[in-house]
Amino acid sequence: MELYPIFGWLDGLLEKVGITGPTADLITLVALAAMVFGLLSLIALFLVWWERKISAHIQQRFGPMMAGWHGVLQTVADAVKLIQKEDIVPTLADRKVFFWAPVICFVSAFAAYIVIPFGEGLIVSDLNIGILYIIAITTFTVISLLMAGWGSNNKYALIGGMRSAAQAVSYEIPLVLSILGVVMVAGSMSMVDIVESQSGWGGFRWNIFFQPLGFVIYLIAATAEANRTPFDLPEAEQELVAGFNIEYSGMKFAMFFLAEFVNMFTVSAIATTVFLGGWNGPFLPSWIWFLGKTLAIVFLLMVFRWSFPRLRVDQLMEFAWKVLLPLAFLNILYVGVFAKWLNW
Amino acid sequence: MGIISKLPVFTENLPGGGLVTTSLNQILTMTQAKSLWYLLFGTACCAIELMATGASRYDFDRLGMIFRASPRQSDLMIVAGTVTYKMAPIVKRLYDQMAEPRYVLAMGGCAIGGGPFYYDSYSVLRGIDKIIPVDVYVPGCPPRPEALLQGCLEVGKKLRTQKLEDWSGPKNESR
Amino acid sequence: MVELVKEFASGIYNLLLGMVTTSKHLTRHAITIQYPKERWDIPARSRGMVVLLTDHETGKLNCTSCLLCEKACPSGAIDIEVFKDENKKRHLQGFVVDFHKCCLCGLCEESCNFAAIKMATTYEYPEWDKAKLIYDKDMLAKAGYDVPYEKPVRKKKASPPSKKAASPPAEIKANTAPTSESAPEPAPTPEPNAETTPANSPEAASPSPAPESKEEAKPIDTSETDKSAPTETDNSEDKN
Amino acid sequence: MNPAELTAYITSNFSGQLETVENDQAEPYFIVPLSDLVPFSKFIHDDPQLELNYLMNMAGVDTGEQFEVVLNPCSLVNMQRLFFKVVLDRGDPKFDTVSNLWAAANWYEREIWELYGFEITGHPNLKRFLLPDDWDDGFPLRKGWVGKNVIPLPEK
Amino acid sequence: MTQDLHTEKMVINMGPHHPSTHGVCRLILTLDGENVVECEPVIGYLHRSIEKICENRTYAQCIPLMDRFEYVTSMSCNWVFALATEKLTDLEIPERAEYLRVIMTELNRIASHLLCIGVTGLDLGALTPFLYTFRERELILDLFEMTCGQRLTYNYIRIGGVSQDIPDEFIPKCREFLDIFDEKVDDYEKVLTENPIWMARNKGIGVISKQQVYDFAISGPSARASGVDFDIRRDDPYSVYDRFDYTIPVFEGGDSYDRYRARVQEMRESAKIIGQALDQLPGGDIRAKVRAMFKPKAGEVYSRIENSRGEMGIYLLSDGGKKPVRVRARGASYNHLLIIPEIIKGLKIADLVAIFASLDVILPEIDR
Repeated sequence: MELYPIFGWLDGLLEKVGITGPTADLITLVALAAMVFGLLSLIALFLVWWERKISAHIQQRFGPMMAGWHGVLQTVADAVKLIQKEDIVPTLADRKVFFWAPVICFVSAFAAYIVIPFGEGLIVSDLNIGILYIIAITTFTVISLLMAGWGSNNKYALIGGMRSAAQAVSYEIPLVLSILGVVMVAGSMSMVDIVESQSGWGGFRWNIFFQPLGFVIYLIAATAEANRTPFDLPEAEQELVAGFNIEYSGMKFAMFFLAEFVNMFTVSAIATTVFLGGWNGPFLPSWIWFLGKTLAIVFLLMVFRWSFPRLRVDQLMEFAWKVLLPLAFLNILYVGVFAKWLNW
Repeated sequence: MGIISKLPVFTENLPGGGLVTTSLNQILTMTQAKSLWYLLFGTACCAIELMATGASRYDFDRLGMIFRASPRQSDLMIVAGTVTYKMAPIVKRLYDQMAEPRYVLAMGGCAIGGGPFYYDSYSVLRGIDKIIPVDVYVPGCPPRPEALLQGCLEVGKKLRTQKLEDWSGPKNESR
Repeated sequence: MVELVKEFASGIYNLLLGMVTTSKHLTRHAITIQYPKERWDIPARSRGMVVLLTDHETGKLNCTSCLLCEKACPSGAIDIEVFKDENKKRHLQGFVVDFHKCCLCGLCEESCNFAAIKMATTYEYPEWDKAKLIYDKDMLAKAGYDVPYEKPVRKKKASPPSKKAASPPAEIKANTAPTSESAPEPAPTPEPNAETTPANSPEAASPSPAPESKEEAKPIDTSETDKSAPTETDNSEDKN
Repeated sequence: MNPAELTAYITSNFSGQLETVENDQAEPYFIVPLSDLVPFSKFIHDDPQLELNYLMNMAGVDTGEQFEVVLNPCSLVNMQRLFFKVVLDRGDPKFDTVSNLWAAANWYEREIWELYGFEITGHPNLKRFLLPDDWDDGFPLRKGWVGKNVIPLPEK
Repeated sequence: MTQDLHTEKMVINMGPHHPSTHGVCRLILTLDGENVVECEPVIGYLHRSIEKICENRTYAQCIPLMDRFEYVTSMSCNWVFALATEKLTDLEIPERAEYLRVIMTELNRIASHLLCIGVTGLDLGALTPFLYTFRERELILDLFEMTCGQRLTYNYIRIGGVSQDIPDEFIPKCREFLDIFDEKVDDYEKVLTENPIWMARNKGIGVISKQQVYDFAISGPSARASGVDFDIRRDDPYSVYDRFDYTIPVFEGGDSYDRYRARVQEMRESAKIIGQALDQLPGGDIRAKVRAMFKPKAGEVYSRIENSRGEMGIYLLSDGGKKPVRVRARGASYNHLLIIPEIIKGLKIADLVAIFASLDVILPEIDR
């Protein structure tokens, strides 16, 4: 495991106290996990607020204004309130499945962050199969949604869960294929390697300039993966009341809610890493570049959400299989030919 | 109730626990007041004003209120409009499905006491307080959006007067 | 094939157009009224609440307990209790407006010939207790104490201290012929009044639009009534 | 066709007995014998000169003395209107369905059945839909009906 | 082997509490996967017995109740009741009152269409147009409140005229609104009309044929979207509608998309009518002389007007007394809901939502 500055600092601290060996490693890991968790919770809280603000301003209103300055504490209030809420388990629900669904959703959303490079050296663990790991772990979300749909013993929830499973299975493929183009060029699945392969040219040698099609495919598929409008069918409020989370209340709902926003951040972070050159960029510190790019993608996703109607479920499938998939293959062909020819 | 409701029992026994409980109570009720998610549930004319209140000019979101379509996630049930005898069991059931702490706002004359349908009507329930407990009554037919906002602030005020210990959620079996 | 490409291109264009339209609004200023801090100018005609009006000179309610509003109310929200003394004079005993039933239609205001009942613009009166929404005479009078109004033109100001002097003209009785039983008994003979008679014809005494134009009617009012009227309008303006 | 011509056309071409009622509305007005309801409806619906293919309204009426059913068909082809009604037997209110001519009559008739209690022979789907499922309080729109839940407006 | 594989049909209750049933309507759906096999509407959750109450109220008192008969276009409800009584009475309505009625009703038509389009957007997942349409709707409601004091239940159009004259600032404000309105409609159209997702969701969905329009008595924009050129304002004229120059948009597709387009077009036409009515607005009285205890002649009448959804009618039976003997209110949604089970078969739940929204079904009109 490569020890980054923050590791070193923690280790040093522990050595002073007199803790070494495996115990120290364990403490370091826990501390790190807590940090990532805290950071992500902060980000998720911020994103919720930001989304509400953006939607409000698109709609010429103010959004939250009462909690804190311009409502910055709104999400905190929401979270604290949700914790206080009664935790209802429907009488006929499958209790175990019902309980574990939000946990899995929450954990898998956060687990993806182990391999995301927030900046130069700001990565928990640079796995050499990083991108594969992310794709694998984010797919757990789908299982949790399916579990939520099944466990609730509610027909709307069930339809929502089924929809999400079908949707995720369909969109996973173009998503992976679009990333594959980058992996082919970078020659590695490690997130750090992918970012580093895009350095140079004053920090502007980003994959998006070489594979714009791949980026578009990724963005569309990622929107679907994050269950955002126009692909938010699993929880289509107007058709399925609230979709898979219809029976969830209190903390369990908060988990789903936060996981949704964390997922959105995840897909944006991957887009940044894979297509927008990660932390690469001139002048500014690397983490600012990374955060800036990610938030820009998040912003784009938000504008999508507040501009477009929702697709129908069969159109969604058709779009994935008949449009996105061929385009993704086309993209791979193009990358293969040009990578060989131009020797990127 | 979530785990939080057990906290006061715990803190009471600590030294200085009374103060902790009070401030905790304040914080918790304040967050509730700032984040009243309402159930998107309208039956008649008032529902249109409810929608108008959610729209740009009056903007429920400003008060931290967003609509949830599912009763499980909502804190405030705004009964907007006439409730008939046919509808009454459903209103009751929706209320039962809501998670504690939950509040009810009766919007408009019909929900308060039958409104113009009080006399001579064979199908209108004369006041939803006959089936569910109501916290705040907002008169009007339909009330202006501002009046509704005022009513929601009033709900916030009311819930702040409550004590954490009082919230022992009724164990309702019909969920 | 060309069709397909064209369709595809127009699809992309229109998606972008939609996004540009929504993004444009990001830069525009919000139209929200931040309610508890800012308040909307409620139009003067807005119907928010039923109130009883008070004559600021005498400190008494304008109501002559003629029961017209009670009869006009489509939802039966008004309940008036009248006490008849030995001279068969009508005294207002109780006046209840039940906001459980009131539908704020404004028919009571229109039926009133004495500027006694009015729809005020007040809209904030939510209650925690349902029973408090049944407003009795005092509450209605309190709510309407500051509400500006203009006296109906036909009202004779000859004897300002006694409100009973302005008891309902006989025409009203004709108006409500079917139920004349409860129509008010004019105690003193109504003074024949040249300029008011046309307005009081049976047809026009029904909800008539004329007294509705609030702002214009004021000057007429002051000019036509004698010394008492200006003070009264002053009064009501002071209060606002 | 103006109303007078229309009246004349219908009375001359329809074989059954029709009672024409004079009124100052701009539409012909007939009282059709109960037995002729379906034939008359069929005639005005199918006749190429009339083509009253659009049923604007259908209402049950209790005038206090008699039960009636009022139908207001209209033509979207030549924009003519008609007003006709049948008088039902008060003891045994019953009429034949016209919902196979005008599909719109389906719910109109269901409502009449529910609120007035007129029996409708041949109706495809007579089920309660306006009142609660467990309603057992009679037929609310009949005159003189006093329901359990009704509070009458106090006489002022 | 494949014959044995079958899915179980699922019965699902959509409503009465459901965000996209526009009120309290319950649809019992039989689903095969996501496809709707059967749909049975259950109404009556808002049956407030307005018809019965009207029988115990005087004619003037019926009008506030009529406001609640169909609260989205209360002006039309007021008008259609007033029209029915006027037909029985031979009242001479002052011209100014007629113009004011036209202005108010057309404004209300715009408001209603704005609501419909916004809600259609909302139901199909586009939340922003809803907020935009409500923004403009508020401007209209301001005009109403300025004139008659209420935002939704106006009680404005009375027997023999209107209740109050418009205030002085009404005309400039109304003109101001009309000036910006076209541009705002363009905004909604930019977000919705040509949007490929919007088109995919609406085109070819819920096609109503011409024959079905006749059979099921579909009216209003929904009928005109199916190629039936029928508008009561022109074909069964009332009031002063013959003095305005406007076109009636007719589309041939009969699907949700055309119904949406018909409504958008109609809003623009209504704006034109209001402009002309403001130009021609004469002075004079606003109300005919009507006794307080209004009594029409004995007789019966069915009067109808074109409201934003289609034909709105009142059947009125009077015995010459001060209270009506029978009032039956007919709303267009009644027939529109009736046709939904016919046209939904084989489509998806999501289509049901689109059809429901595009037919602009509003429950109070059905339940009364």
